[in-house]
Amino acid sequence: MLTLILLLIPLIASILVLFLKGESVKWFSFFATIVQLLFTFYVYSVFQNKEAAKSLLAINIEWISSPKINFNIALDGMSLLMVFLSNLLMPLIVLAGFNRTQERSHIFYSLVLLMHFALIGVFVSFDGFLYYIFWELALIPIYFISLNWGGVNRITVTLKFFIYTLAGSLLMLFGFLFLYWNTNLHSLSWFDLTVNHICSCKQGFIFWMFFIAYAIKIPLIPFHTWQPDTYSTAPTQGTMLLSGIMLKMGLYSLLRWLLPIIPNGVAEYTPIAIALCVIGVVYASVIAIMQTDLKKLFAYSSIAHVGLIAGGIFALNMQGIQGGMVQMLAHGINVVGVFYCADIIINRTGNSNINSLGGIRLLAPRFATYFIIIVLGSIALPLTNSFIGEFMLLFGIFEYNSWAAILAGLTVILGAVYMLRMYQKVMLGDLNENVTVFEDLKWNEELVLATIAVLIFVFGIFPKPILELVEPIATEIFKISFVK
Amino acid sequence: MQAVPQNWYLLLSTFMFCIGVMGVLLRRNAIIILMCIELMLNAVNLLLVSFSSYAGNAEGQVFVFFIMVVAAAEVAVGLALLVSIYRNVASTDIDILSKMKW
Amino acid sequence: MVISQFIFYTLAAFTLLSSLFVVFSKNPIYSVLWLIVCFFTIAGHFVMLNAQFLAVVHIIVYSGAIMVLFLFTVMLLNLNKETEPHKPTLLKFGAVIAGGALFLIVIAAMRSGMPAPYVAPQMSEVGYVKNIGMKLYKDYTLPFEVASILFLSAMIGSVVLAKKERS
Amino acid sequence: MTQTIIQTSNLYLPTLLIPLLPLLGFFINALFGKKLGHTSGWIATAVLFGAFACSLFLFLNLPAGGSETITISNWFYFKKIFIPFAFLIDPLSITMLLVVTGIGSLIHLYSIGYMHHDEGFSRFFSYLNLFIFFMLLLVMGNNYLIMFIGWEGVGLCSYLLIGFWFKNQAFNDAAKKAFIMNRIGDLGFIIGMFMMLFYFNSLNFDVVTIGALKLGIGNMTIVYITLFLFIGAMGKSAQLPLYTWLPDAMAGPTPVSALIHAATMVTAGIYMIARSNVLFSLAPHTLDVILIVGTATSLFAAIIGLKQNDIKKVLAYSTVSQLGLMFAALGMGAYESGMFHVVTHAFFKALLFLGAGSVIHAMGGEQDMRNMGGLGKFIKITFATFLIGTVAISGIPPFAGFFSKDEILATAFEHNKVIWGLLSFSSMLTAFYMFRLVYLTFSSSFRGTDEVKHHIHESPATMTLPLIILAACSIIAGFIGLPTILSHTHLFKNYLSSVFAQSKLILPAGHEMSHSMEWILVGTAVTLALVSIAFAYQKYVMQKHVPAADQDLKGLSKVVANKFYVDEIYNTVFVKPIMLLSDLFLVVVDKLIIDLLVHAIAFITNQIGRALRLLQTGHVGFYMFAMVISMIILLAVQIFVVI
Repeated sequence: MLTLILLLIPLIASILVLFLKGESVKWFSFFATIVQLLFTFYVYSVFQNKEAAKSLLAINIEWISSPKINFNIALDGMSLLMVFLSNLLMPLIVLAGFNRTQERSHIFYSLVLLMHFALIGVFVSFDGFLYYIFWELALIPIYFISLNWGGVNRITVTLKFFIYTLAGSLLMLFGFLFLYWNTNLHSLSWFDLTVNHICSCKQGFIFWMFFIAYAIKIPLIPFHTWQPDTYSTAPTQGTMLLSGIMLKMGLYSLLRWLLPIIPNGVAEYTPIAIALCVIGVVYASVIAIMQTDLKKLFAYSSIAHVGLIAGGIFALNMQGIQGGMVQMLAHGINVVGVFYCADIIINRTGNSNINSLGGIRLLAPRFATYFIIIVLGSIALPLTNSFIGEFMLLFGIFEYNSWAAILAGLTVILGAVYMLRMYQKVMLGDLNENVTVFEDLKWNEELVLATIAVLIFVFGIFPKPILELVEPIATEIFKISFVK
Repeated sequence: MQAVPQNWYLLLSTFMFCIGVMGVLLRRNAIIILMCIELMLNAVNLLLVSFSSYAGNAEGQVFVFFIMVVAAAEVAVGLALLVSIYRNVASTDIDILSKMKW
Repeated sequence: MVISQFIFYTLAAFTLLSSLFVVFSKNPIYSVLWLIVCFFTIAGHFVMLNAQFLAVVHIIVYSGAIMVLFLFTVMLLNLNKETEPHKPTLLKFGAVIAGGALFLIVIAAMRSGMPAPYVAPQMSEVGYVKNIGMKLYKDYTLPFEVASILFLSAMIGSVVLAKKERS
Repeated sequence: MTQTIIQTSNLYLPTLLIPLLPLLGFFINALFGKKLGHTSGWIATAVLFGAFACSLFLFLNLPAGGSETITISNWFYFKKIFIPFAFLIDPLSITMLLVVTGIGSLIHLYSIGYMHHDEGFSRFFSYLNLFIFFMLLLVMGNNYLIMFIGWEGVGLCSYLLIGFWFKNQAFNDAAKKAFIMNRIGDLGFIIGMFMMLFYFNSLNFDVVTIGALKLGIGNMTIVYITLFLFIGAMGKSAQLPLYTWLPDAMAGPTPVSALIHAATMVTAGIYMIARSNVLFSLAPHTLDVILIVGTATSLFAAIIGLKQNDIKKVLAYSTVSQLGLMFAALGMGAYESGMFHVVTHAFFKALLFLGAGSVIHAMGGEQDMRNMGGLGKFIKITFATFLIGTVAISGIPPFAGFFSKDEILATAFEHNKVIWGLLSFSSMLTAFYMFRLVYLTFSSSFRGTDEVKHHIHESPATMTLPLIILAACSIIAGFIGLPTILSHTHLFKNYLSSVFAQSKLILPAGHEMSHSMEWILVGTAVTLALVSIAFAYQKYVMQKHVPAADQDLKGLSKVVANKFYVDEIYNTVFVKPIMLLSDLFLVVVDKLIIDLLVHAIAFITNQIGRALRLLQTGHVGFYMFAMVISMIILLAVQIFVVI
C-alpha cells in the first residue's frame, strides 16, 4: 500500500499542476516532491522493520487474467535505493527551475512529475509487463520536454533519441513475449522468472534482446551516439532527469531483469559485455579529453562512468553488483550536479565552449567552490560518494580479469585529465573577454548545489547504510546469477 | 416444408456476391459501383436470412435489419458525396479521382 | 414440394440474370432498373424463407427508398450511355476473370464448411413480424435506437455534403 | 574480524585530536576565513601546534616498541571484507607525525609572514590545514585504504596549492600536471590494493603482513603487489619516470614547496614502502627495481640541477635527487636509513626552501639567480640559516645530512660497489650545485636593478624564527643516528627496530663492516663534498662566473638546462597521441562509423518507404483490383497451403 502511495503522489501532483498558473506551479511541484521525499523516509523506516514491511509494501492484484498479468508492485533494497535516488533528485530538479522563466510552465512541470511517476513505476514493478509499460511511459514526457523546451536542432536530435530508445524497447518487448511463452509457468512475475529459468539454450537469444535495450538506455558503446546530442540539446532539467535518473533505469534493469532472469545467457556473453563496457570507459574518457562543448564533455564523461558501472555488474561478483548499486546513487547525484553547474555557466554567459570561458572563479568564488567539490566527486576522490562505488566496481572487474581492471582503471587518470582541464579552462585563469559579468549564486542555485555537495560527502563518509540497504538483494541476485 | 437444400442459397449468394465484385472491377462509373456494392450487401443479406431460417434463429434476421439500416445511410451519404464530386469535376468517373496518392 | 423448388430456381435465375444486367448494362438508367428487379426477386427469396417482415422492409427500403435515390441521382446528373466511361478491354477481361476466380475460390474454401446437402427442414416462425418485433424491442433496443442516431447523422451529413457551397 | 570495539586506551583522545584539529582549522578558515582576516593564519598555526603537542604526547606515552590500533568505526564492508576506519600508532607513524606536525607548524608560522599581503590569505591557510589533515590520515591509517584517502587527499591539496594563484594559467597547468602524474601512480596503488584484497581479503597492515609471510620469499604475487605499490610511490615521490611534476610544482607559494614538495608529501612513498617493509623484503626483485630507479633518479636529477637558474627549481631537483637517494636506501633493505634521511632531509630541505622563500620575499618575487648576488650583506639571518642548510645537505659533518647520507652510502658500499659509486657521485654533484646556488645568491655583488636593490629587506620575525629553529634542528638532528664508529647506540634505529624486526629476519644479514673501512668511506665522502665545494667556490666566487642566458647555451649544457627534454618527449609520446586519438574517436568512430550505420538504417527504411509509396497510385480501380486479388491469394493460401 505504501508503495502505491509512493507511486500515486507524483501522478496526482502531475494532474493537479495542470490547473495552476505562474509561480505557484513551481512551488506546488516543489512541495509535492518534498512530500514525496519525506514519505520516502517514512517508507525507509518501515522497510527497516522486516515483518511490517512485507505486508505494507507489496501489492499483487490480478490485472489481466489471460495473458497472466498482475499489478505487482513491491519494494526491496535496490528498488528503495532507486526510489530514494529519484525522490532525492526530484526536488533539486524542480528547484533548479526557480528563477527561470519558462513558457507554459504548468505543462512542463506536469510532464516532469509524470516522468517521476513513470520512473518510480519502473523501479517498483515486479511484473514484466507492468515494468515494460512504465519503461515506455517514461519516454513520453521526456520526449515532449526535449521537443518543446529544448535548444537548437531539437527536432532532429529528439527524434533520434526517441527512435533509438524505442527500437531497444521493442527488442525488450519481444524478449518478454518470448520469455512468456517459453517458461512453463506462463507468467512474467519477477518472482516466478527468477526461480523458474527458461531453458539455457534459449537464454542467449533473450540476452541480446534485453542487453541491446539496456545498452541503448545506459548507454554503452556503440549504442551511445544519441546521448551527447540529446544531453546538449535538452533543457537542463530534462538533462538532469535523463542523466540522473533515466540512465539508471538501464543499469537497474541489468540487475533486476537481466542477471537473475537469464543467468546462463549472461554467463555466456559476459566477456563481450565487459569488453564493451571497458572499451567504452576508455573510449568515452578519451573523447571527453578533447571536447570543447561543456555539456558534451559531461555527456561523454557520463558514458565513461556508467560504462564502469555496467562493467562491474557484468563481472558477476558480489562486490561488482553491490558496488554497481552504490555507484548508481553516487553517479545520479554527481551527474545532476555537474549538469546544473554547466547550466548555470551557459545560462549566465550564453556560451558553452570551454575555450571561450575562463576566470569565472574570480567573479563567483562560491560557485567555484561548489563546482570543484562536484568535480572532485565525479573523479572519485576518497571521501566523496563515488569513491567507494568505483573502488568496489574496479575490484569486481579485477576479480573477473585483472587486465580489464587496469584498462578500466585508466578512468582514474583520464577522468582527472578531462575534468581538471575543463575546470581550469572554465573557472581558472584570467577573465576571458566573453565573461565580463558573472553573478554569483542565487538562493535556489545555492540550495541545490549545497545539497548536492553535502550529499557527496555524506555518502562518501558514511557509505554503510547504503551498503547495508542493498546487501540482501545484492546477495540474492548474486546467488541466482552465479553460474558455475 | 422447405425442400430446397441450403447449399443452393450459399451458391446463389456467392454467385451474386461475385457478380457484385466483378461489377465493381468492371465499371468506372461511381454510381454503378455503389449499386454493385448494394448487390454484394444483398448477397450477404440473403445468406444471413437463409441461415437464420434454417437454424430457426431470429438473430440473423435482426442482423439483416441493421445491415439495411447501414446500407440506407451509406447510400444516402455516398450519393451526396457523388453529387458534390460531380459538381466539382463534372464526372462520376472514378479514374479521374486520383488525387489521393503518396 | 416441387413447387417451392421450382419457385426457388425461377427466382434464382431472375436474380442472377438481373444482377448480371446491372453490371453489364451500358446505360446507367437500365442498371438501376435491373437492380430494382433484382431486389424484388430477393424479397421473393425472403418470403420463401419465411421472413415476411424482412421481405416487406426490403421492398420498402431498397426498392422504395434506395433505388429511388439512385434513379434520382442518375437522372439529376443526366448520366446516359454516351457519358458512360469505359475501361480498356483488357481490364474488363481481367475483371471478369478475377470475379470468376473469386467465385471458384470462395466455393472451394466453403467446401469443407458446407452444410449437409439436405437439412431437415425446420418449421420456423422466426421471421414473423411478431417475433422479429419482440427481438428488436426487447433484446436489441439499444442498437435499434443507435441506428436511428445513425440515420440522423447520415441525413445531416448528406444534406451538408449535397448543399451547394457558397464561394 | 570486525573491529568495532572502541579501545579505551589513554592514547585514544590525543590520537583522535591529531587529525581532527587541522580539520577543525580547515573548517574555521574555509567558512569564516573572510571575516577572520589575518587571525585565520594564527588559528591555523595554533591548531597545528596543538596537533604537534598531541604527537609529542603519543611519543612520550607509547611504550617502547609497542603499537596501538585505535578504531573509530567500521567504515564499510562488502562480502567478508571489512575496511575499518582505524589508526595505527607505532614508532614509524609517530616519527612521521612529529615531522609533519612539527615542521608543519613552523611552516604555518612562516607563512603568516610570507603570505601577509596576499588576498587569498585565509584560503591559503585553509588549504594548508586540509593538507595536514590528509597527510596525518596517510600517516596514521591502519590499512591501505585509509592511507589511500590521505594519499589522494594530499594530492588534491597539492593541486589546490600549486594552483593557488589561479589567475596564472601556467601555474594551473603545473597543478593539473601534478595531480594527473600522481593519479597515474594512484592507479598502480589501487591495483596493488586489489591484489591484496584478492589474495589476503583484507587491507589491514597486520593481516596483509601475515598473509604475505605465508606466501614466502620471492613469490610472484608479492612481487606484483609490491611493484604496483611502487608505481604509486613513484608518482607521489617523484621518481623516474613520473618525476616531472615536482619541478613544475614550484609554481606554488614557497611555504607550500617547503611543506608539501620537500618535507612531507613527497616522502609519502618512502613512508608507504617502509610501512609495508615486510612485503617488499619478501620481494627481492622489487627491491632491485627500487634500487635501480632510486639511484637513476638521484643521479639524473642531480645532473639537471647543475644547470638550473631558478632558485626554487634547483631546490626542486635537489629534492628529487635526495628522494632517489632514499629510495635507493629502501631498495637495499635499509629502511631505517631511508627513514632517517627522510627526517633529516625534512629539516634541512624545509629550511632551504623557507630560506629561498625569504630571498624571494626580499627580492620582491624575483627567482632567477642570475639577477641576485651579494644578498648575504642585506639579509644576514637568512644567509646564515641558508648556509647551515646547504652544509647539511652537502654532507659535511656534524650537520644532519652527513649522518643519514653516510649511512646510506655505507650500506651501498656493502651492497654493490657500482651503486655506491653512482650515489657518491650524485652527492658530490649535490654539494656542487648547492654551493653554486649559495655563491650565486649571496656572495659577490648584486646583479639586479637598483629598484630591486633598494627594496631588499630582512623578513619579519614570523619568518626568521622558523628559519632559526629549523637551522638548529639541521645541526643537531643527525645526532639521533650516530654511526657505529662514534657511538654504540643508534637512537633512531632502536626506536624503529620493532617496525622493521620482521624484515630483518627475512633479508640476508650483512656482515658488520670494519671500523677502518667505515672511516675510509666517511673520509672519501667528506673529501668529495669539500672538493666540489672548492670547485664551486673557484668558479663562482673567484671567477665570478654567471650562468649564461638561456639562448646562449649550446650542446650538452643546453640539453641539461632543458631537463633532457623529458617534458617535450612525454608531450610527443603520450599527450599528443591521446589528443589525436580523441579526435580520431570522435570524428571517425563516433561520427563516421557508428552514426553512419545508424543513418544507414534510417536511410534504408526511408528508401523502402519511398519505393512502396509508388503503389499508392490514387486510382481506386487499382486498389480494388489489388484487394480482390489479395483476397483470392489469401483464400488460395488457406486452401492449398495450410490444409
